[in-house]
Amino acid sequence: MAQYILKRSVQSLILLFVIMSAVFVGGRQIGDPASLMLGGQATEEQVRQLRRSLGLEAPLWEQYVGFLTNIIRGDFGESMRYGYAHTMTTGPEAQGQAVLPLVLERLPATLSLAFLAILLAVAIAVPLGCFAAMRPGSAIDRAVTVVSLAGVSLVQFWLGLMLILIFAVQLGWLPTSGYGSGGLAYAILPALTLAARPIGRLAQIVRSSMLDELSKPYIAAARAKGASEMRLVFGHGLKNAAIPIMTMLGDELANVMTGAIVVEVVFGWPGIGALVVSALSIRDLPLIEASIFVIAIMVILINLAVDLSYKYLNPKVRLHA
Amino acid sequence: MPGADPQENGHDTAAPSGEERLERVRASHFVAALVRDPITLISLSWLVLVVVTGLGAAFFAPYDAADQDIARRLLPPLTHNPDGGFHLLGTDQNGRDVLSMLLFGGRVSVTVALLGTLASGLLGVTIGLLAGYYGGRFDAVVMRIVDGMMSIPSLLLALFVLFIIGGGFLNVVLVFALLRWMIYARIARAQALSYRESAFVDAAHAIGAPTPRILVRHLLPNMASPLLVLATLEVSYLILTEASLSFLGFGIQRPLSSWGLMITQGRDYIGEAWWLVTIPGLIIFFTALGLNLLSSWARTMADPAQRWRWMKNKPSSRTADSAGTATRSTS
Amino acid sequence: AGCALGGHASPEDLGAELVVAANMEPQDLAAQGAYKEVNAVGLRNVVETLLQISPETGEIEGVLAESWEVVDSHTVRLKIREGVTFHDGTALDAETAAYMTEFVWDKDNNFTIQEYGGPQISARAIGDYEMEVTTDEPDPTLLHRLTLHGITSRKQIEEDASAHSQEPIGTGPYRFVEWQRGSYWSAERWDGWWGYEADDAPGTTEPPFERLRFEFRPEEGVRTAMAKSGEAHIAMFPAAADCNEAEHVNTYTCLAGPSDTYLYARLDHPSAGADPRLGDKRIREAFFLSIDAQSLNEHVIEFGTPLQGQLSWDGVTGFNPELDPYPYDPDRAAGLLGEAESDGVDVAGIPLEVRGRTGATPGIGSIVEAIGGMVNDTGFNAQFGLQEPAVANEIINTKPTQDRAYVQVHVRQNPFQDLGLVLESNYYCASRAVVWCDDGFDAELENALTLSGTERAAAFEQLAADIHGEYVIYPLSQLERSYLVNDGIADWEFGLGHRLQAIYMTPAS
Amino acid sequence: MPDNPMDDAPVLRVRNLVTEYTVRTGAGLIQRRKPLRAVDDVSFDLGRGETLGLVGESGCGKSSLAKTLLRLVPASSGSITFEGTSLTDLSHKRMRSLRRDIQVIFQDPFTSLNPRMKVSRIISEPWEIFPDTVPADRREERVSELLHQVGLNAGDKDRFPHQFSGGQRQRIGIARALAVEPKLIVCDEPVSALDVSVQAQVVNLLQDIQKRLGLSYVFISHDLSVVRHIADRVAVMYLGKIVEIGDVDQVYDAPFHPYTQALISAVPDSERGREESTARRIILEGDVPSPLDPPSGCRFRTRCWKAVERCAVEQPELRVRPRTGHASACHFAEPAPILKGAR
Amino acid sequence: MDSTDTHSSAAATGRTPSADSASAVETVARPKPRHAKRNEPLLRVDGLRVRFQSPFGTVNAVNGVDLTLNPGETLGILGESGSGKSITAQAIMGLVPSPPGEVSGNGVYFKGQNLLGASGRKLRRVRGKEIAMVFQDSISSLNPGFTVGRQIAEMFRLHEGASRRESLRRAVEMIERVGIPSPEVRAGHYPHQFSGGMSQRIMIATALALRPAVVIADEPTTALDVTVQAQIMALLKQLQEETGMGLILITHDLHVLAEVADRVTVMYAGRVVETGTLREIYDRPRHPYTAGLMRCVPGIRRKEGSLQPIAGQPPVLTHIPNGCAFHPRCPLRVDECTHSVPRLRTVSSEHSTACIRHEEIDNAG
Ligand SMILES: Nc1ncnc2c1ncn2[C@@H]1O[C@H](COP(=O)(O)OP(=O)(O)OP(=O)(O)O)[C@@H](O)[C@H]1O
Ligand SMILES: Nc1ncnc2c1ncn2[C@@H]1O[C@H](COP(=O)(O)OP(=O)(O)OP(=O)(O)O)[C@@H](O)[C@H]1O
Ligand SMILES: [Mg+2]
Ligand SMILES: [Mg+2]
Ligand code: NI
Repeated sequence: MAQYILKRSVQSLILLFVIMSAVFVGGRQIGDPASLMLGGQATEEQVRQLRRSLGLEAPLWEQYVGFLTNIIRGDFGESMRYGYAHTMTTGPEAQGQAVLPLVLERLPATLSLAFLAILLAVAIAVPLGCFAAMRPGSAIDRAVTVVSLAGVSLVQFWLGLMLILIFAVQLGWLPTSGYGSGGLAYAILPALTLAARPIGRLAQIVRSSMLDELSKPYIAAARAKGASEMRLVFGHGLKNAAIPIMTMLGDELANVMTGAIVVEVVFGWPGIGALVVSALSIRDLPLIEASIFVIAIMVILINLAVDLSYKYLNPKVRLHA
Repeated sequence: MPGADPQENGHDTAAPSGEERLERVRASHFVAALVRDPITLISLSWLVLVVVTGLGAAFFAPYDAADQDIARRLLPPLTHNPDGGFHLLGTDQNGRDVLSMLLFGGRVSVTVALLGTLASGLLGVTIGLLAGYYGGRFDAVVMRIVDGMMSIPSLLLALFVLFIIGGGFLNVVLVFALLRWMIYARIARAQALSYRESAFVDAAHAIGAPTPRILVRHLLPNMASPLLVLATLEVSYLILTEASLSFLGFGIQRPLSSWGLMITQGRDYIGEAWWLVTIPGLIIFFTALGLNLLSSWARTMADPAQRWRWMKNKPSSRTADSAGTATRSTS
Repeated sequence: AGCALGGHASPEDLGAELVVAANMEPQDLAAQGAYKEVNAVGLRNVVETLLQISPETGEIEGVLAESWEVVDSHTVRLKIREGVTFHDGTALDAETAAYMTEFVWDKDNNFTIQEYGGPQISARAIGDYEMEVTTDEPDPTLLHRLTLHGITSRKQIEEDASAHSQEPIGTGPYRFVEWQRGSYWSAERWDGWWGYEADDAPGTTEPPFERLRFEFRPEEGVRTAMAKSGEAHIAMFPAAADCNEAEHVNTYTCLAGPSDTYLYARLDHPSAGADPRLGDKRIREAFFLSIDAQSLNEHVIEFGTPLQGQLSWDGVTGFNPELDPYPYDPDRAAGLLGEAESDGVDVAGIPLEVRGRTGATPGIGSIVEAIGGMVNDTGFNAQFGLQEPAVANEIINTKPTQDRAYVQVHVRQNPFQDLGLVLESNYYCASRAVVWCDDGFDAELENALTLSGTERAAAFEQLAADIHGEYVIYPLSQLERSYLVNDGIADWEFGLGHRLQAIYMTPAS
Repeated sequence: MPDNPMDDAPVLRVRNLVTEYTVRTGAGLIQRRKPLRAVDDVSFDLGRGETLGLVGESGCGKSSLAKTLLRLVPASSGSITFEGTSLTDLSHKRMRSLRRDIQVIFQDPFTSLNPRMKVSRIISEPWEIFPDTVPADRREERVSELLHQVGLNAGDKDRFPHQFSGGQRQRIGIARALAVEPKLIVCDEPVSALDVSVQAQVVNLLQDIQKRLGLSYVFISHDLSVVRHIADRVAVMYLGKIVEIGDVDQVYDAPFHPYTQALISAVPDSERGREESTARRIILEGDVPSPLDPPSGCRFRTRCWKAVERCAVEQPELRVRPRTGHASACHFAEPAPILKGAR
Repeated sequence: MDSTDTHSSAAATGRTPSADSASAVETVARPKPRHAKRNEPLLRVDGLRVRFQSPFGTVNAVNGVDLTLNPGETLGILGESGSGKSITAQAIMGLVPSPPGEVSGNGVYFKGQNLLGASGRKLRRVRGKEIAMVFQDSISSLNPGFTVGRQIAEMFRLHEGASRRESLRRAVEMIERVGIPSPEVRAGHYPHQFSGGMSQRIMIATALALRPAVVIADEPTTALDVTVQAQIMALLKQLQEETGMGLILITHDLHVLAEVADRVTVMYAGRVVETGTLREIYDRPRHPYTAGLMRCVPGIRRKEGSLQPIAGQPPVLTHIPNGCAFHPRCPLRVDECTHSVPRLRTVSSEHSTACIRHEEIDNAG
């Protein structure tokens, strides 16, 4: 087990390394960070000085090595947006804001939204899918199919706007947007927007994998033992059907983390997604790099968790060394 | 044993009557299924409509979509403009005819998605096919890459790449190809892997068929239907993704238009001109839903066990438990 | 108040907290940020300036400076108000005021405030509560420049400089509480404010709300929704239709008023390095003739007054009443282009791009597209659309090259009501964002900038007239800004500066 | 009755053939590679016109042996000589043309035909690959001939495999194999998936074709009765090894190897009285060990009632009895007439 | 996949359960009062029909099947693939999926009670407890997600409401009883850790857990090798002797039936074509289909000169020929065969057949 985690961690580190290398290469293509950082007013001399202090004058490979070692130290440099007013203060306090804390500060908002969305999706989609699978071809089944397909056919930001107009403005049931004081009411609409797609995909997967399971001989055997339909579905089928469901959940959780980019912008939710968008719009490279890094790590951790859940769900996959 | 067997081979008389009839059912049952399944029929009709009007946008559109006239901006649907022209779906913030924009924008949205699907599909299928068939180191490396890329959320990756190379039609297609090939590669590989072991491929080897022939003539046709089902899904996904990218400013750029761009730009007028956001949003929704329904239907039809369910008009709600309550006939 | 779930506000709650739906998140809340409300929304509630332009009268008045005296063209002396303390308890004296003034204007610090240019400022205390500000060159706008920046705690800068841009410690009626990144920043009423005692304090002596909260909502529709649902008392920059709709609603109204911000289109000119074909006057004139500023203002620029052929309006030093607006004549434009084409100019080959910058201006996308459409209608072949701020900024801040024919639809502020800065940033050869460049013009401009009073006005008027016929900058509109405002606020003075200051708001009783 | 092989030179000569797969163990996540010997040191000869039956329990390596003979999987060591040509070290190119001589019929008639090809394409595909075999203008005719030969109609050639029943599909498979006029056909359980009433049709067809064309068969089946019926000689495999080989009647009537004895005794037999069959039955304990980890010494010793210590140490040789050519690999081989003593 | 230890431990120990363990089970299992009516067989199926709706038409899987099973008896059902054997068994237990299946008929009487049309709850009480089933594909008939012990224990929990520990303990006993060594350990294993033969033993243990009156074994050995098949058949027979249950054994292998069945019913295209005692059917088949089967299946004893196949193919169930379903393949066909479905007619007291020309069949077979 420990060895498995170790092995997976090494794989993940390699993946992270590749991603960050790509980010490095990509990042060098977008122009001179120094003059971007300094804006229109700076003099040539100031630009040169900043380039030197950012290490941009060094040969590329040296920059690359420096970039990676800085990552290892958790140092992604300073934001060009936050604390921008301070970049050029001479003297020892001449620091902008380190970006990693800026990103990490946003993490709870994004994570809570993502998990809430997934929770919502599971709570809605699993029963839907199961009931559809119990009566294939029935009206319920067709309704579930259409509804779940509708869930994956929506433009996210459009849905968000519509939900605001309906539930916040017209009906006045929920706040339009914002983080509130972290109150649940504020999270419902964004989480719902975010959950639409996972609900759809999950319901379909649950339905088809449950249908698969229900047609397997062991279900017939359990029925022959005298088990009730509910027991067949929730007692026997669900655990086996859960393997594809888990895979897809991990997948969706990762997607939800990025779907948050759009949703957070619409709802003014202070997560990493909104941060990425503003960082992109002002080309705040260090902030972008750190955000990608943090999201990548989150996704990798999620995938690892999903893999570990196999062990519990699928006795055939043994994780012994 | 009586000398004369009734038939030398059973095929001639007994089986064919049944079989031949079976055949006739099969040939027509897709059509029949379609006709009997209104939802899918409507989806299909809608998609045909979208594609036809999109391709023939220049012919169908009542106005030139690029034709602006700020004096007649934000006219609601079903109104006439001062010159007497009629706007079925109203005009936008720059006085362009929304219907015409939808047609031209639809062409762009659908083409981007189709090209993206085609490009990623070709790339992915080729790689997946080779990996699955040859296996070994190549396969291992490819699958590592696929796993790696799959675990990077695609929208983020798309944003980053477009951030570097800039938005626009071709770049978006390029990004789609780069981002989605793994999906096809996975399926193609799995399929190739299973067919590689199958007896008919062995048989093809046994008659001396060279590998390229086996890949193209034997494997590919058999992989077609799951890949097509997937591609249909992907088209809908890419239409939606394009909309999200446009929303974030990295999608299609003016003067081209796309449905996503229309919502994106129209959303600032949501209070005064609901139609600018609602209509393209619904159009995307229906198109994506249509594609999804079609793909779901195709998948169902490809699975003989499920096929009949969709064809029945009267779904029964009985479960296995109540099977016993079926009618009891007296003889 | 009735709804348990949402944070719904209503007039009754208003005494407690003012919620503002702002259109963007500040980049920083540093003292220097006090100059631009759009980037550091609400900051002036916490941080005060030495001087300010009164929202009520439009005149310069004292805030932390009780009085001032212009000694000469280089020097101003200010009497700092006594008994003012910062939110951290330290006292304000001339020493601190001088230190902060130098800190903000220090060229090495390269704060964004430098976009107001001008000669280097230095400041020193000449008594406990008396300071002297000098510039190394004559600067008639010096007093105006002193209205831009805030004075914050020196102690904070000395202890933790980076905190100063995140958690401002000022002297204002509200004390900074927290800045929830990506979401809001908030402040609470501070009982130690000097204004309670001073009868010459700006605005009311009674800050009307317990707390202030500035929620960041880049989506216009969401801001409006917040006003409608009562979640926000003030929603910034709604669309025109939402503003009109407010007349029929009795929970909020729409307040709108002119600002010191103007919208214009700037064309690249070969004199600054751009595509030589743009040097052909016919082409430039044709471009100008293609634009129907009148109907743009009427239909597309939802809140704006057309500008009279120059980047200023009545009241700005240097406004030239003689100048006519550029006419709209697409036929002539087409004719000119045809002429140029028959002379061998490849009009369609000019890589013309009409761009706007996302974010700042409501309806900018529509405006840019409308202009793009208009010029293309007369025979140009322009690409048009929006760009991210960083991209757009980088383009206009770099000198054009020969393959560039870039038109930016841009907004600027003119807080001094003085044409000098406008002329300097657009037409002065050494300026980064220069569009047009001429040595003779430079010399005259340099001279004019040192002048003051009517001389200055006359010189600027002349320069404005000179540039008028060059067809480089098309002035489009003096923008208005508008707000959906909860009925709980009876009155609000925002002047041209449009600052969201609680002390200028009067709650309904 | 098939005639005895007239030619002394064997068509196929297999010597010390070994086939190893590399398998990954520890399903899914952590995997390690291990060699799996599916065919272990197998030797036999096959004469012209002769049928060699190959029997054994599931997983004992019958199909692997067949695939190795067809070079669908590479041999790890040993040699396969077909009419004097060594197949094991033939270039891919040469092998491809030689493939025409050795054909194959598979067990599952539902997967061995490409579902997307019409019958005529399936049968004529080899001619597309080797255009000189049958000229283009004769192909149509030849397809009809072949279909007729296997008892189908010429009219069937434009149909797809799924339109046929199992027995008919198997006939198509046979027609495909015959299309290249092979000298040897490897039949891997050709009748196992068929209905019992149809099974006999196919068996008869195979015998019929052999008689007419003088083919040799390697006939794999786990149905001992069918093998007895069709084969001239039979080889019994256990865990990748041939444990007994010899003339069909000799092996069935007087098996030497304990495994063969148990195998034959386990076959239910309707002719025998119930009590008698139960009494004589040798019931083996347990299951076949994993080929990944075969027992030392004699592979069968874990289930053998005769096993002693020696069996765990010493691998028994396949000893050929003089005159009969009947060979078995057991230290304690002695014939036991399992089927004798019936009514 | 399979761990090696499965094999070695299984191979190391004997297959017969020890005498004391068998008696231990005896004391645990409560004796049940059997109130079957006199002359009423344990199980009687009367005119059972099952149809499936499919896009290709109605699949007539079972078309009026009559069966009887007496206590302690073994009834063999013989038929080719698709002849409706499994569906018949499923219909008896009320397990035919509906839709698409539709079950009808005069009744399925278990100890006098009609199960056809009984409520789901009533059926569930019978299933497993009174009538148990052993399936062909034993590995996939076990839930891969739970230990086998838990799956056997489920029987006690479902029907007797036994506690988790108690039911598990009894499950271990059952495992021991079907001859699996070290039952405590094996109870904690997952199905994939068992071989085919082992998992079939587990299935048998599950079926017999509550000492049902009837066990239906649907091709219990088809998927197994002959040597393992022999083990399983021996086990079934032994357990039947111990418990006195009625056994319905479904198979397509007539040799297998010959060794265990008391009576045999032959099915073709969803109908019973012949039924009678084992020796009657095997020695004097009175239906051309049965007779054909006997002739076309080679025996292991000697080399047949040439097999005599039955011509043609079994019918497609959507289009069963009119009249006798076998007539297109029948050498004795006369005109009448194509019109009317022949009913079962008695040949002797223990033998009936559905052929109008049964007297003309020579019984040389
Ligand atoms: N491609 C392969 N890779 C790894 N192992 C394999 C492969 N094919 C077969 N094996 C293993 O080799 C052994 C022999 O398999 P083979 O298919 O030859 O047996 P068989 O005698 O034909 O069995 P059956 O009667 O079930 O067809 C088995 O243990 C099987 O698991
Ligand atoms: N759900 C279903 N829908 C349609 N047809 C079905 C369904 N289930 C079974 N059938 C059909 O019913 C017929 C009888 O099936 P059944 O399983 O009883 O055959 P069997 O005699 O058990 O055959 P085998 O020996 O192959 O197990 C088959 O032709 C089968 O195709
Ligand atoms: Mg095999
Ligand atoms: Mg069956
Ligand atoms: Ni036919």
